[in-house]
Formats: sequence, structure tokens, C-alpha cells
Amino acid sequence: MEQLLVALGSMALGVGACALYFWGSNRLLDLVFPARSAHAAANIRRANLIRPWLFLGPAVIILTVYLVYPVLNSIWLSLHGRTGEEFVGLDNYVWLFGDDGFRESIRNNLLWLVVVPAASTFFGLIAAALTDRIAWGNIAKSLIFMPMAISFIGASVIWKFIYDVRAADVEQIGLLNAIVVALGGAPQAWIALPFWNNFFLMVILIWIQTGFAMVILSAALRGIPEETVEAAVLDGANPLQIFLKIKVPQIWGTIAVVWTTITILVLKVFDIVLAMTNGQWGTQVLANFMFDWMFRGLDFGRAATIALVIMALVVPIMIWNIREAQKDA
Amino acid sequence: ELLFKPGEDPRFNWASYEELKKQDFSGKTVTLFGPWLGPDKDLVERTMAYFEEATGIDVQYSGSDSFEQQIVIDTQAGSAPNIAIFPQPGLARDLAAKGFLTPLGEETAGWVKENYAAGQSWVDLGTFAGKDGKEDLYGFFYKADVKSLVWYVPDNFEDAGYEVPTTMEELKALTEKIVADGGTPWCIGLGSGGATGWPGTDWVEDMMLRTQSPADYDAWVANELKFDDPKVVAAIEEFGWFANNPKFVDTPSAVAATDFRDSPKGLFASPPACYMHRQASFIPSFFPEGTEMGVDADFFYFPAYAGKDLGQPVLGAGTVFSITKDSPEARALIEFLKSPIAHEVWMAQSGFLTPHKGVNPDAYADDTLKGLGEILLSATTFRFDGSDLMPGAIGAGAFWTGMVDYVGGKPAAEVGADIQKAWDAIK
Amino acid sequence: MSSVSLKEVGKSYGRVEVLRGINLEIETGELIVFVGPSGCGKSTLLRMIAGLETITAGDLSIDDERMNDVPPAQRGIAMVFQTYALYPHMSVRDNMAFGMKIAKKPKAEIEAAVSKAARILQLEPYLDRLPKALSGGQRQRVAIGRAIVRDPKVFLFDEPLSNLDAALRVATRIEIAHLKESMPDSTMIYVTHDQVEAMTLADRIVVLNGGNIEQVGAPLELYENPRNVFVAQFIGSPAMNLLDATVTATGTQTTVGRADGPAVVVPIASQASDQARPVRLGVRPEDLVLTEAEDALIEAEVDLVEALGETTVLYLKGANGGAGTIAKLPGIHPVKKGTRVRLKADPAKLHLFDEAGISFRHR
Amino acid sequence: MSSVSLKEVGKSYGRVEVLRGINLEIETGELIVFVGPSGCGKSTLLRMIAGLETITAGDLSIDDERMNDVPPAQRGIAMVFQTYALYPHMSVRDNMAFGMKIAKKPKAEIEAAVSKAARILQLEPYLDRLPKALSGGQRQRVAIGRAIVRDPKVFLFDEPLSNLDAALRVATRIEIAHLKESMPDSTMIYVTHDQVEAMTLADRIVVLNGGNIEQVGAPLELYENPRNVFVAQFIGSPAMNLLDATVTATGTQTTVGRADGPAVVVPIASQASDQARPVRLGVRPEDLVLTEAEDALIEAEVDLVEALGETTVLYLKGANGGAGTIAKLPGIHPVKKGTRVRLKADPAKLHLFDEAGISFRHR
Amino acid sequence: MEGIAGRKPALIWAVHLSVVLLVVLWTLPTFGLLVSSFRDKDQLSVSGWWTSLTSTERNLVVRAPAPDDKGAQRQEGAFHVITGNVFDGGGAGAVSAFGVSSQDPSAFAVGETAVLKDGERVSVTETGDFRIEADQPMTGKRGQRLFVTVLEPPLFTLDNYRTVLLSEGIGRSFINTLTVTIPATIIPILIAAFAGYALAWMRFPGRTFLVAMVVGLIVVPLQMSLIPLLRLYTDIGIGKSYVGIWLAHTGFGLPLAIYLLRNYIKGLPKEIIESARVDGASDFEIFVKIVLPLSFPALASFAIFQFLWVWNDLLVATVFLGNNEEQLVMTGRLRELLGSRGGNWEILTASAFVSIAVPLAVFFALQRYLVRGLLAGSVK
Ligand SMILES: Nc1ncnc2c1ncn2[C@@H]1O[C@H](COP(=O)(O)OP(=O)(O)OP(=O)(O)O)[C@@H](O)[C@H]1O
Ligand SMILES: Nc1ncnc2c1ncn2[C@@H]1O[C@H](COP(=O)(O)OP(=O)(O)OP(=O)(O)O)[C@@H](O)[C@H]1O
Ligand SMILES: [Mg+2]
Ligand SMILES: [Mg+2]
Repeated sequence: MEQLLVALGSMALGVGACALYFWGSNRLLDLVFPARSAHAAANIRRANLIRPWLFLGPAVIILTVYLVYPVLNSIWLSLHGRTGEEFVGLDNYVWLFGDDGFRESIRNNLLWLVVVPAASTFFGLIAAALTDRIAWGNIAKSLIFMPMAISFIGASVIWKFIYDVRAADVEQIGLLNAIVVALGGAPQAWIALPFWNNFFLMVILIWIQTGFAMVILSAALRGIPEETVEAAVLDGANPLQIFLKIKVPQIWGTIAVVWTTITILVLKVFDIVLAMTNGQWGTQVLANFMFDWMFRGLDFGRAATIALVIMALVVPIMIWNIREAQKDA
Repeated sequence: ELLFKPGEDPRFNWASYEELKKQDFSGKTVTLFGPWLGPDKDLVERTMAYFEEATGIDVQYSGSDSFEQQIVIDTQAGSAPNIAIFPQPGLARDLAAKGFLTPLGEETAGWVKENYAAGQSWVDLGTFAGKDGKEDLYGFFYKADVKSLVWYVPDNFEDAGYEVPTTMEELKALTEKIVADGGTPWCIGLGSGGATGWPGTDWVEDMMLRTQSPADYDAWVANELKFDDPKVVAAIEEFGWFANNPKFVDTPSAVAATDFRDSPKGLFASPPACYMHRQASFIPSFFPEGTEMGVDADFFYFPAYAGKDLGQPVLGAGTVFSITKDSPEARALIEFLKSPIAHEVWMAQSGFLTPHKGVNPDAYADDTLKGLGEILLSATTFRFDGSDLMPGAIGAGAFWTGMVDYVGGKPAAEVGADIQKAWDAIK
Repeated sequence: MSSVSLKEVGKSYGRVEVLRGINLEIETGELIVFVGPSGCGKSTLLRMIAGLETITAGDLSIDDERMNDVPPAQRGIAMVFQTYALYPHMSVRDNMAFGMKIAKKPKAEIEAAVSKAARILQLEPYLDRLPKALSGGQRQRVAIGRAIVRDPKVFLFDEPLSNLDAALRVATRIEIAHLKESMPDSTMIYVTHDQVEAMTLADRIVVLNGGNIEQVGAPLELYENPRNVFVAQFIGSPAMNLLDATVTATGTQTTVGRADGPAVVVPIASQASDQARPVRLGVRPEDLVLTEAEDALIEAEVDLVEALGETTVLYLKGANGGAGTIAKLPGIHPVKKGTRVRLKADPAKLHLFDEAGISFRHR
Repeated sequence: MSSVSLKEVGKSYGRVEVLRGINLEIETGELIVFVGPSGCGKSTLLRMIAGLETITAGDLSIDDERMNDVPPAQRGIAMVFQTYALYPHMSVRDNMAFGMKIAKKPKAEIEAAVSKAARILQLEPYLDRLPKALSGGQRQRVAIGRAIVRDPKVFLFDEPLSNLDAALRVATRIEIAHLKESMPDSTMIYVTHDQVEAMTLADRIVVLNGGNIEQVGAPLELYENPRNVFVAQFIGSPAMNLLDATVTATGTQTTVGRADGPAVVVPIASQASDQARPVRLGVRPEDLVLTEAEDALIEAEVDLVEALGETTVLYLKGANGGAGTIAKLPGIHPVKKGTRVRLKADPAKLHLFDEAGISFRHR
Repeated sequence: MEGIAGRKPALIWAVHLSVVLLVVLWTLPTFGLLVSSFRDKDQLSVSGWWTSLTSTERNLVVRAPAPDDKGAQRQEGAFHVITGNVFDGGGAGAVSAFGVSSQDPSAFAVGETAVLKDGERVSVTETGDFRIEADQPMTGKRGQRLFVTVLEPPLFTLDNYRTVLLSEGIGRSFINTLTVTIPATIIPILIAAFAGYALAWMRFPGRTFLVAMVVGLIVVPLQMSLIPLLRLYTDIGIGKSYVGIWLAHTGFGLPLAIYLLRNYIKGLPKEIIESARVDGASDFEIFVKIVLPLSFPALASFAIFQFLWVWNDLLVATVFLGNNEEQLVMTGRLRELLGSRGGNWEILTASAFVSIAVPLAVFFALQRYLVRGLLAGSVK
């Protein structure tokens, strides 16, 4: 009970302090430059110069401390050795590009980058298109979306149940192997199957992200003017043609947004790989590779270098996004 | 709240407990951070209770199964606990090199040398170079494990008429005989989530000790003997003799994918999925509930080749206590670890072995533990788990991956070369 | 080149009956306009003809072939939507060619059809633009072009001009009129709620109200000779004024007496049974003229004057705060708010409706 | 209760000059309408008066107080937007009360002001509804109510009716006219591009074009006496016909000769220097009447007839495929497409513009 | 669209079937987990969850009481007997066969008598009662092993949940998680909403740059930040505390939050904001009274994401909050359960389900805002 009160108290305190800042600072500004006084106009102009920074202040400070500073720190670290003290120039980069683990990670990551966003978007699109046409579509949507609410670790547990393998002569409790055995095949250790295991891991993330893609794309599909579809019906297009030639092209923008979001996620996510294989059996990816070097290799220079490579991979997408953001700025 | 009332049970060295009471640190606390969770956590807390009771220090233990990451972050960030309990010395050495550990001092080094069986080797294992390059004792070993063990079900052996082998030759013969009888001799599982592969490293280390001299083993651990050296490759292949023969193992395609904790369960299946399981002394925790040691399951020493004159080598491991934030209380705790009572109380519970020569072996909770303790104390050659001594990137990285690759079909020579390459890269 | 026939056509959404018992014969080459207030079912009827809505009762035939269950694309129709419904991701050319491409017509044929339509609609300079780079009027021309390319038997237009601004609306309306002329054989069905469009474009107008046809006829016929009060008030703007009256004398001419004005003799026949019947006398605002005569049809106080230059609209107060009358006088009249004016009308232009709202001329 | 004065007001967005040198005095109680083609700067000018756009040149005063740098809320204005701009999450009551609540007025005062406005606009039954539960016309009334509640010195309306359908537009227009009447002291500035609205509502109309004021005047003055070709064509629908001509005789009356028709004598004075000057003769479509006379102003072939009942619009072919003329004849005329017609006009209703487009009457 | 004439019903059926297929594929893994979490732990590890409704045949190994144990052995007439039931240790079912050697675990049918090497006779009944008799007193420290083939009925149990939910400190962890999650969801939303409003509707120099910066920062991998930040915390004395973790989650969630909320707020009708300005509202009042209520869908949808992320987070929590009893969060607690009992599928399943219950509830409560909120503004 007491815990609960303390918890409630600190929650209220935290949220309250934040709210108080915004309210108080504005109040203060209004007191310093009162809007209803002799110099109202001048005061308001002065207040308006300051006010945006009151609104932005916390955000800018937090972004700087929590993200900008670590990035700069990483750049600095990437030019230093494992202890972060001796300057090694570009050695870390040289090492990185010669490293097998890195090459494997890059190869796998590229696979992930292609497969996961593509498959999630694809299945999301299919799910969106189909569920929009039926009465119980919303229920179907909720169910397909559900994996989004599951943590990566939870998802890993779930999928361990799918990929579990037992000796050939005992009953399989992994669903996939049970099916394979029922079809007369031999049980496989799916997550240890070279190369293909990457895909078995990707399936997990696809499973999680499809719901996200579906929800967004379904909204976009519903935003398509009905008349264009009817016009296509009159033009004699069949449902598939309507979908491919009329609907999909009209939501390219949304597809791109969904794709980008999932791409960024793919680069950042390491939990699944960590929990399922920790990069063994040739499934290493950059995020996990970095994690490895940071905590197992204890080499912050190299970890930082890998982190920067991850960021560099997203730069094109970032630039595209910044352009989009500036278009309407 | 003390498990064994002070002064009652004559197996315990209560004098050493009384000795502790001379210090008074009432109101002080010491923070302890380690990898132990669940039942292990209860064990350590119950043991520390004696220290708390005697000195008035409040010991705050917290455990995490991501201990390795956590301690790195905490030491780096300056929010370290007073004492860290490293599951292996490799990480402690890395942190010592970065200056995050406090030397324990000559006196402690002397004490270990005096009181531990093969004292010097424990001192050596706990001695690292500090940030300034100067070597000091940073790690105090407390709680050891014996790894050169094979677990089996005596009844199954009896039913099939098998004898416990005493030499490697006999073990291999038995393996083949079981296959000939239509059974599966071994359960091997390398899976361990993020640490998948480590059980394979233990196999290789044991094989190194059984095929090469202790000096070679030491050279290998220090990478003076390269990983791609034929001697090492041969040891890997020795492991392969067991693990890579599809007839010898329970789930041949899934050796690497089978969790090491699930793996021993095959021993107890009906009919038995396998007859033997090579694993360290902690594995009974993962035996099915209600398994009675000595009755339902037992162990035998993972034997050495009779044909090679290498004695009875024992592979072991231990947890290392290091001071990550110095304080008189932390020092007092290290002192406590030297007292026999600190060992005996845990010995009397479960899962604890100690090289401390001054403790009463009768304190061990059961005969199995006592037997294990004897193996530890009487080993002709004792060597510490090599992968734990290697740099993290190897011992907890490339070596693991190498083992996974090896049971996945990669030739031993290539595996050795890969690991060596990784090692070269970190210099 | 085709006639459309509707026989007892009806439409229900679940329990809601939106259209009922629609009978209509549309001849080849005719331009028929559906008008009616919002929600009366114009679009629904058109979409049923197009096949975009199922027909829940009755029969639809095109060229004497029953079409109820034929999919839209096979009906030989083309439709132009209010919102243009251009494919935003395709160039003007591709928009027009889409239907033929789907039908796997040879390239050359497509090319020819598109350029012909583009020529007719003067869209040649824009063929490679995307719709978003076109003005509203141009977009609607593309939508029409897309319909032309399909060479349909029947053109359907659903309020094609209502998204355009006033000036463009006039211009595009004239273009559609020209288009109709250049394709004398195509049947066109046109939905609008703008009566100016209806009047100017239609061969015949179908006035819909509440799911029924109120009257079908040539535009001027509806204006001059509305079948009932609804049509009378719907056609013409401002709407026809209605004055309460009672029949006092019947015969080839009818005399009606009024509570708030003099008796009026209307040259419309009535029967003896109509004697003493309460009726409504209809007079269009534009048929009223100022007069000095004592026995003016209407005498009332001016409530509001709208001087538009070309015309002057007088809003007159009704007796006892009732609905007032409106008069629309050509040119500029210096009438001030608050003055009393007298208005008369040519008796030949008056209308007489019975209690049910049916015009005496139509009984 | 307030006059607005603009002195040499200008607006630039960076390098783009959107408005320049606007001088205008608006008197207390006046209803001024800004009209002009799309993009001419009407909204910008209004928003500058409101304080929503900074004024980049010149001075704006309200009640002789310079307002350039005063924030919107302190200018004593209220604004009604085309899109209503109601706060969607607040009830009608809260929408109207918002401004006063912000100003921390006492509850009773707010309550009184809101109910007064609701009474005027007949919004009482809807006070507790959310905007989404209202029709377009009701929403616009709420927006107006919100303005009334603030009791402003100046009301600003930015195309308040353009989101409504035709019938509602007329009804709401009349309501605004009544509102103006009931608040004779409030100054109102009203932006529209609908000339009917402008003509019917305005005390004075300001015609804007390309960032300049073309003419300011009472509605009928603009109709009868446009200062230049732009105003002449902008006011009135269909637009005034312009015929090319050359001055052949000057004096108190001017004679002009034409290539494609007889000479015309216009009762507008001209100077001797105007002799042989190329001019344009303006005649409104509604001023043309059919004639049989040989020397008709216009003789041309009919291209299209729009019979609206009330009027008949003739689209005549121009000579050599040039721009045609339009005639709007009252009533029903049985003219057929393709026939040649002759049209005349009262010379007093003719307009004469010089090459620069300035009316001779305004020189 | 529904009413298009001439539609083929087969197509509609194909759509329904495809959706069913998709839904089954997407829910099957979770469903399997749900079923598994209610199953008996012994059955769980030997048979797939899809067989959970049918009886399973299992081979059990049971040890009879050791002859040396006191009271285990009775004399019955000439015989020395040991009796018992194979289900004494738990379980139920029907025995179909038994054996006395691991070499042949089902050598004998029930009712038959097995004769051991030393002459002892063993019999087992279908109900699991066994009887060992010998002519002489039996000796030995180890009891006789009996191998029985049992047809076990399906067993469902709440034990797994009991274990997880009643495990020590889980309530405390639950409160801790809430203490972390709620402010760590609200604070970034608040800060981001203010920033988003400023970036969308206020004029000041550097706005474009800030927007670009925010977008750019979305991709920073947070692992980079852990150590520098914790060091900073230690230096300024925040250490490991709730404030620290709130701020950390705020920092990591902020770029995406600002980006989404700015897009949404930017998409609000300009006239509404101007109208409020004319009504005399200051920027603060406009934000609080107009923008905030109107942005609810966006706030809610971001809240879902932030909530899911914080709730499911382990890394940030363990780094910034520490591992001790007082501060451990749910994920940490569950992971501790898993860590110490890696092989126990039953704990794994139940705890995984416990960990997703709250996020699922939050998701279903707020999901209707999701679409509206996320999409608006981000796509034209
Ligand atoms: N799917 C539907 N379910 C139920 N009623 C409908 C449906 N679609 C249309 N209606 C109803 O059918 C009636 C006719 O609609 P329709 O769109 O044909 O009107 P309209 O005459 O075209 O009106 P407008 O001029 O506003 O376009 C309306 O009352 C409408 O509410
Ligand atoms: N922020 C801006 N930057 C540059 N030019 C602008 C901006 N806002 C408006 N303009 C330009 O200013 C001119 C006047 O715009 P304004 O909105 O005042 O026109 P308007 O007369 O109200 O037109 P409409 O009738 O379409 O509303 C237009 O040409 C427009 O393109
Ligand atoms: Mg090892
Ligand atoms: Mg319609």
C-alpha cells in the first residue's frame, strides 16, 4: 500500500513537474512582458521572440543530452582504442571493413533491410486490402495487429515454441517440426540451419510488424477516392487490376512511410537476434554485433564505429525524410 | 533467521564466526552485485546473513542474468557496487585493466596461497594487470566448480550391464558399445541463449588437458599456442569424435540448438534417450524435480587417456569476488570470505565447492558434493576454464561461435583458424 | 447509339426504399437530365444504370437487352464523376487509355482513340501531364475524354460541373453542349441539381423528388407548364410565388378570390366541382411588373432590395408576417426598403394548383 | 462603431509583392465588400486588417489609432472564416464564449452575450451541440455568433458563404443583410468572389485586381459606370460584350465606326484628340434586344441557345471565328441555333473604353 | 462499392478464406503460447500444445520405496512385499504396460508379472498400484525402478500462473513498472507536443534546422547513449532513480514523438488557430485549449507506442534503474525467473503471457485512435 502511494506520488511529481515547467515559464513570461500594459505591442513582440524557446526548451535540451551528445561521443570514441584513451585514427574503421563478423553482419543486415520491410509491407498491404472488404475485418485487424503489443523477448519465447526441435524419435513440441514430421520429413534445427535461419529470425519481426503496416495502409486505402475505383470498374478492370494499378499507386506515399519506419526499426532491433541466436550460426546483425563489442569485447572504440555504420546506413532514408519534412515546413 | 544456529552444529567452525564479531560496522552497508538469481540468490543471501549478523553490515545483494553488460555499464558510469561477483575472471581482468577494480593487497594474496589447495594457481588466476600495468591480486575466488564430470543414471548402467569407465579408452569403448547395443550414448546441448556454444568450449578444454601437457594448455590460454595449432585442432577433433558422430548423440542435427539445461533430461527419459552427459558440477540444478543425487543420478570423473601420461587433469571454474568500489565494509566482506564459516555454511546447503583447505569436508551437504570436493582438492593437474581466461571477445565470443560452427559441420582446422583470426584482430 | 429503358425500377438499402417505380424511356441520341433536391436519388439512379449499384426491383434495359446483372464494364456505358475521379498517378494519356489497355486493345487503336478525344477536347498540350498539374476545368475535360475514348453507347454524368467555379462552370457547360452536338448519336444521362444546367443542356428533364419522378419533359415545358407545385417551385429562381386563393367561378376561365387581394381571372379551365375549392395561385417573380393600378395582384411593403444592375429583386413582406413574395424586375429600379409597391402579372402567365399541388392545366 | 483607414498599405512575401499602395477609408457602420478574381489579394488584405499577417508597408488605423503592430485580439475586430473555423471539440456555447473566457470576463456577462447572439441567429436550440452535429448553414451562423459575442468594432468576413450550397447561400446572405441592419454601427468588411453577394450586400464595393484597387464605389455605380474594362467585365454576368471600334467623331457625343457593323453614336463626351483613336464599345448582354432594323448594332449567327424560361441567352458567333457576343433576352424566345439575328441596344447604356481600358466617362 | 452488379460470389469467399488464413497464421503462435501456459508442465515438455486436448501416452519412470527405508517392506505370509502406486508422486491416468528395465520399458502388459533376476516378482495394475514380492527380505538403498506406459488425460492447470504471479516481489515489480511507464509515457508526450506545436505554428529562426535535426535523430541507436548518460547521471547526482529513467525514456522516445506530433499538429486547420488568436488566446492558451484536445488521436497513438516500448523495455530499465529488490521492473523480474529456470517451458509461457497482458489491454483500449493519429499529416 505504502509502495503504491510512493509510486503514485512520484508519478504525480514527475508529470506535475513537467507540466508545471510549461505553465510556470509561460506565466513568468507573461508577467515580465505583460500583454495588457502601456507597451503591449512591444511586450508581445518580445514575448513572442522568447516563447518558442520556452516551448522547445526541454525538447532541445533533452535531445542534445540524450542523443546529440552520445553521437558526438561515439564519433570521438570511434577514433580511439578500446579504453577510449589512445587515439588510433581510422584504425577501427580499417579493422571493421576487414572483419568477417562485420561482413557477415552487413550481409545479413542487408538481407534484413530488404526482406523485413518488404515482407511486412507486403503482408500488411494484403491484410489491409482484404480485411477492408469484409464485415469482420476489424476483428481480423485487431488479431493481426496483436503481435505489436508483444515485447521482442516475449516474441522470442513464442517463436522458440515454433522452432523447437527434438530428436527424431520423440514427439516434436515445436509446431514447425511437428508439421514437417507429419509430412514425413526429418525434424530440423531451424535456427541453426545456415543461411535460412536468417529468414526464420526475420519471420519474427515480420510477424510483429505486419500489423503496424496493415493499420497504416488500411487507413490509406480507405482514403483513396471511391470514384477512382468505380471509374476503374467501369473501365473493365478486375479486382486484382484495380488493386495493383489503381489503389497501390495511389498510396505509394504511405507505403514509403511504412517502409522507412520499419527499415529504421530493423536497423535498431537486436533483441530478437540476441534472444534467439545471439548471432550464432551466421545470423549476426549490426546492432547485435555492436552490442557484442561493447559488452563482450569491451572495446568501446569498435562498438562506436559499428554504431556509426548503422547510422550511416540510414542516412539516405534520413535525408529523404528531412526533405519531406522541409517541403511543408 | 540464520540457517544453522551459531554454536550448535559441530561440523562448523564457529570460532571463525565469533572472530568476525570483533568488528563493528553497525549501520553500514555493502552492495554486492553478481550473476546469481533464484535459488542461487537465496544461497548467497543465506550465507551473507552470517556476515551481517556478526558485523552489523547490511549486505545488499542484487543479481542479474545480464550481469556482464550491467557491470560494464556500471563501472564505466561510476555507479558500481562495492563488490562485483564475476562468473569468470576474463571480464574482471578487462575491468582491472581499465582501472575499475581495487587491488586486494599482498596480505590476501598470501592468504590464498596458504589456504587454498594449489594456492599459487588461484593467486595467479586472480592476478591481473591494473591500469598502470602493475600486476596485483584483484580477484578472490570463492565458490568453485568442477567441470571434468560425466553424469549418468546408475540404474540404467546396471540395466544394460555397463561399467563406469576409468580411462578415456574405456569411455570411447563404452560409447561404441552403447551404439552397438542400439542405444544413444551421449546427450550434448550447446544452447544457452545468448551464450550458446560455451558447453562446447568446456569439452575442448577438457580434451586439451587430456591430449596436451598443462604447459601447452597454459600457452594456449595465453594464445602463445595458437588456436590453429595442430595440437588445438586435434583437441577440437577429440570433441568432435563424440559430438559430431550422429550415432553418438541424441539429437545430432541440433547439438548446438539444444539448450544445455534441457540436454541432461535425456538421461532420465524412458527409455533413456542417452546414457551419459558431460557437464560441470552445477548441472544437477537442472535435473528433473525430485532427482535424488547418488540414487537417481550420479557422476564419474571424465577420465584421462591411460595411454598418455598426463595424470588426472581436472578442469574447473570459479566465481571471482572483486572490489569495484572500495570501502572498509567491502574489505571486511573479503575478510569474511576467508573465514571457514563462510565456506562451510554454503557447503552445507548445496552447489558449493571450495578449494579452501581449512574447512571441514564433512560440512558438505551430501556425498556427491563431498566427492566433487575431493576431486577438486586432489587433482594432480588443476586448470581453470580456459575460455573464461581468454579475452571476452574470444572466450565469450569467437570460441563460442567456433563451437557452434564446428558442430554445424565446419572442419576443425577452419574453426581454429577463424578463432585465431578473431584473436589476432583484438590485439 | 442506344436507348435506355427503365421499367418499375426501385432501390432499397435494407429497409430504406430510396427509389420506387421508376419508369422511363430514353431514346437514342437524347440528352436527359435528372434534377431534384439533394438526396432525392438522382445519383443512385444513375449509378444503377452504370451498374455501380445493384437494382433491387424492376428492369433496366439498354438497347432492349436486360442489363440488371451485367457487370458495369460490359454495359457499354461511360461515366463522368463529380470529383473527376482521375487516376492521380497516371498521365492524362494513360488516364484516357486505361480502359482500352485493360481490354487489351491494339496500341495503334488506343493511340488513335486517345488523340481523337484529345483533339475534340483540346487536351493535346496536356497529354503527358499528371492530373494534379491541371486546372479543374481541364481535369473535367480529361474525365470526359476518358468517357469518349470508351466509345460508349450511353454517357453518364454525375454533377460533372459542381466542383468548378462559376465562370468555369459556364464555360464547361457550353463545351458539353457542343460535345453533344458533335455526337448526335450518343445517349447522355446527366445528373445535376443546378437548374440552369438542366435547362440549358437537356433535351428532356426528369424531375425527381423523394424517390419518385415528378415530371418528365422538355425544359421550357417544365418552366411554362409545371405539373405540380414541386416542379413549379423547383424550376426557376427565385422560386415561383404561391398565393392562397379560393375558386369563385369555374368554366374555361377560372376566377379565384383571395383574402389579401383582389379576385383574379385566370385563363385556365376548371370544372364546376372545383367551385369553392381552396387553390394556390402561382406567379413567377420575373413575371411580376410594377404597376400603379389599384387592383394590383400584390400590394406589399418592401423588406429588402437587391439591386444587381441587370435585375432588381424585391423581397416583399407577407401579410401578417407570413411568407412574403419575391419580384424580379429587369433593370435598375430606385425602390427603397419600406415603401409599399404594387405588382401585377399577365394572367396568361399565372398558374393554378389544387390542394394536392397538381396544376389545373395537367388535370 | 469604428472607422478603418488604410494608407499606402502594401504586402510582400519576400520578393513577391502581393499588394501595393492600397488607400481606403472605411467609415463607421459601412459594409464594404472586397471582390476580385482569385489570388488578387482580397484575403491577404483582410488578414492584414485582422492582424494575422504583418503589414510590410503603409499604415493601418482603426479609429485613428495606428494598428500595424497591435496583436489581433487587441484590435477590436472579429473574423468569420470561409471554413467556419469552429473549435470542433467545444459546444456551440463554448465556441461563442471562448473569446470572453480568455479575456476572463465574468460568467454572467458571458452568459448574457452568448444568449443574445444565439437569439439573433436563432441558434438557441443548438447551444449544447458540437459543431459536427450542425448543418453547414448553422455552422456558419455559429461562426458569425462567435464574432458577434466579441462585440467588435469591425467585423471581418472571408468568403463566409462559399462553402454553402446555392439555396443556403441565398438564405444566409439575406440573414447577413438583416444582421447588418440590426447593427447599424458596426463596420463590416466582407470578402467574396461572388458578385451577386457583393452587389446585394455592399454599401460600397472595392474591386481588387493584381494587388491594386481597380475601383471603389456603390454597387450600382460600378454596374452603371465602371471605371475600366476590368470592372466592367467583372461586374455583371455574363460579362459585358466588348466590340472593337474607332472614334470617328468627337464632341459631347462620340461617334465610333466599326469594321463589322454600322457606326454608332454614343452619348459620351470625347475630346478632339480622341479622333481616330481605337476604342472598345461595351454593351451588357442584358441590354441587347432583338430588332429587325437593318442598322442593328450586332448581326450574327446564333451558335447556341440557352432557354432558361425566365431569360434566353444567345451565344453569337464572332466575325471570322473571333470572340462572339452574348445576349440575354428576358422571357422565352423561339430562336433556333444557326439562324442570324440582329440586336440593338439603347445608346445610353453603351460604354466606351480607350486603349488603356479606361472608361471615357471616367477620364 | 458493395453494390456493383455482376460480382462473383466465389471471389467474396476467396477473400474470406484468405483473411481466415492470415488471421490463423498471425494468431497461431500466440495462441499456442496461451494454450501452453495452461498446460501441465510435464505434458508441456513432451507433447505439442495442439495435442493438449487428447490424452497423451507417456513413459514414466517411478522408483519404488527403497527396501532399506523404514516401513517400506511388509511381510505378507511367506512373502516380503513392497506396494505403492506409480502416481504417488503426482499425475493420473491409465497404465497400459510396464517394465522393470530401461532396456525394455514396456515389456509387460498390466496384470502380468515380471520376474527379476534376483527372483523378485513385480506386478502393476491399470490404476497404477504396484506390488513387489520376494521370498526373502529385500535389501538395498535404491528402490526398484518401474517403467510404466501411461495414457494421461489432458491436464490443464493454473499452477504456471500461480508460480509466476505469486513469485516473490512480482507485485512490487508491477508497481515499479507502472511508476516507470506512466511518467515515461506522459512526459515525452507533453514535451513533444509543446515542441511539435512550436515547430508547426510558431515563427522563429532555426525552425527548419530543428525539424531536420529531429528527423535525423530518430535513427540514433540508443545503445550508444547508455554509458555516457549513466556517467552523466552519476556525476550530477541523479544516479539510478526514477527521474533518471523517465528522462532517459523521454530522450529516446522524443524524436519520433516530436516528428509525429508536429506532423499532426501542422495538419490542424490554420483557421482554427487563427480564430483562437483573434479571440485573444495566447500561444499557451491556444496550445492547451485548442491544440491539445484536437490532437488527442495523435497523442493516444503515440502513447500506445511509447507505452508498449517502455513496458517491454528491459535494457534501459536495467541500466538506469538497477537490479535490486526495490527497483526491479516486471521485465527484469520475469527475465530473472527465466534466467534461473531456463529449461522450464511452463514458467516461460506463463510469464511471457503475463508480460503481454497489460500492453494488450492498453492496445485494445486505445487502438481506435491509432490510425487517425499516426497517419494524419505524415502523408499527403
Ligand atoms: N448506402 C446507402 N445506405 C442507405 N441509404 C443510402 C445509401 N446511399 C444513399 N442512400 C440514401 O439514398 C438517398 C438518395 O441518395 P443519392 O445520392 O442518390 O441522392 P442525390 O439525389 O444524388 O443527392 P445529391 O444531390 O446530394 O447528390 C439519400 O437519401 C441517401 O441518404
Ligand atoms: N505565404 C505566402 N507566400 C507567398 N505568396 C503568398 C502567400 N500567401 C498568399 N500568397 C499570394 O498572395 C496572393 C494573394 O492571395 P490571397 O489569398 O489574398 O488571394 P485571394 O484574393 O483571397 O484569392 P481567393 O479568392 O482564391 O481566396 C496570391 O497570389 C497568393 O499566391
Ligand atoms: Mg569454457
Ligand atoms: Mg448525388
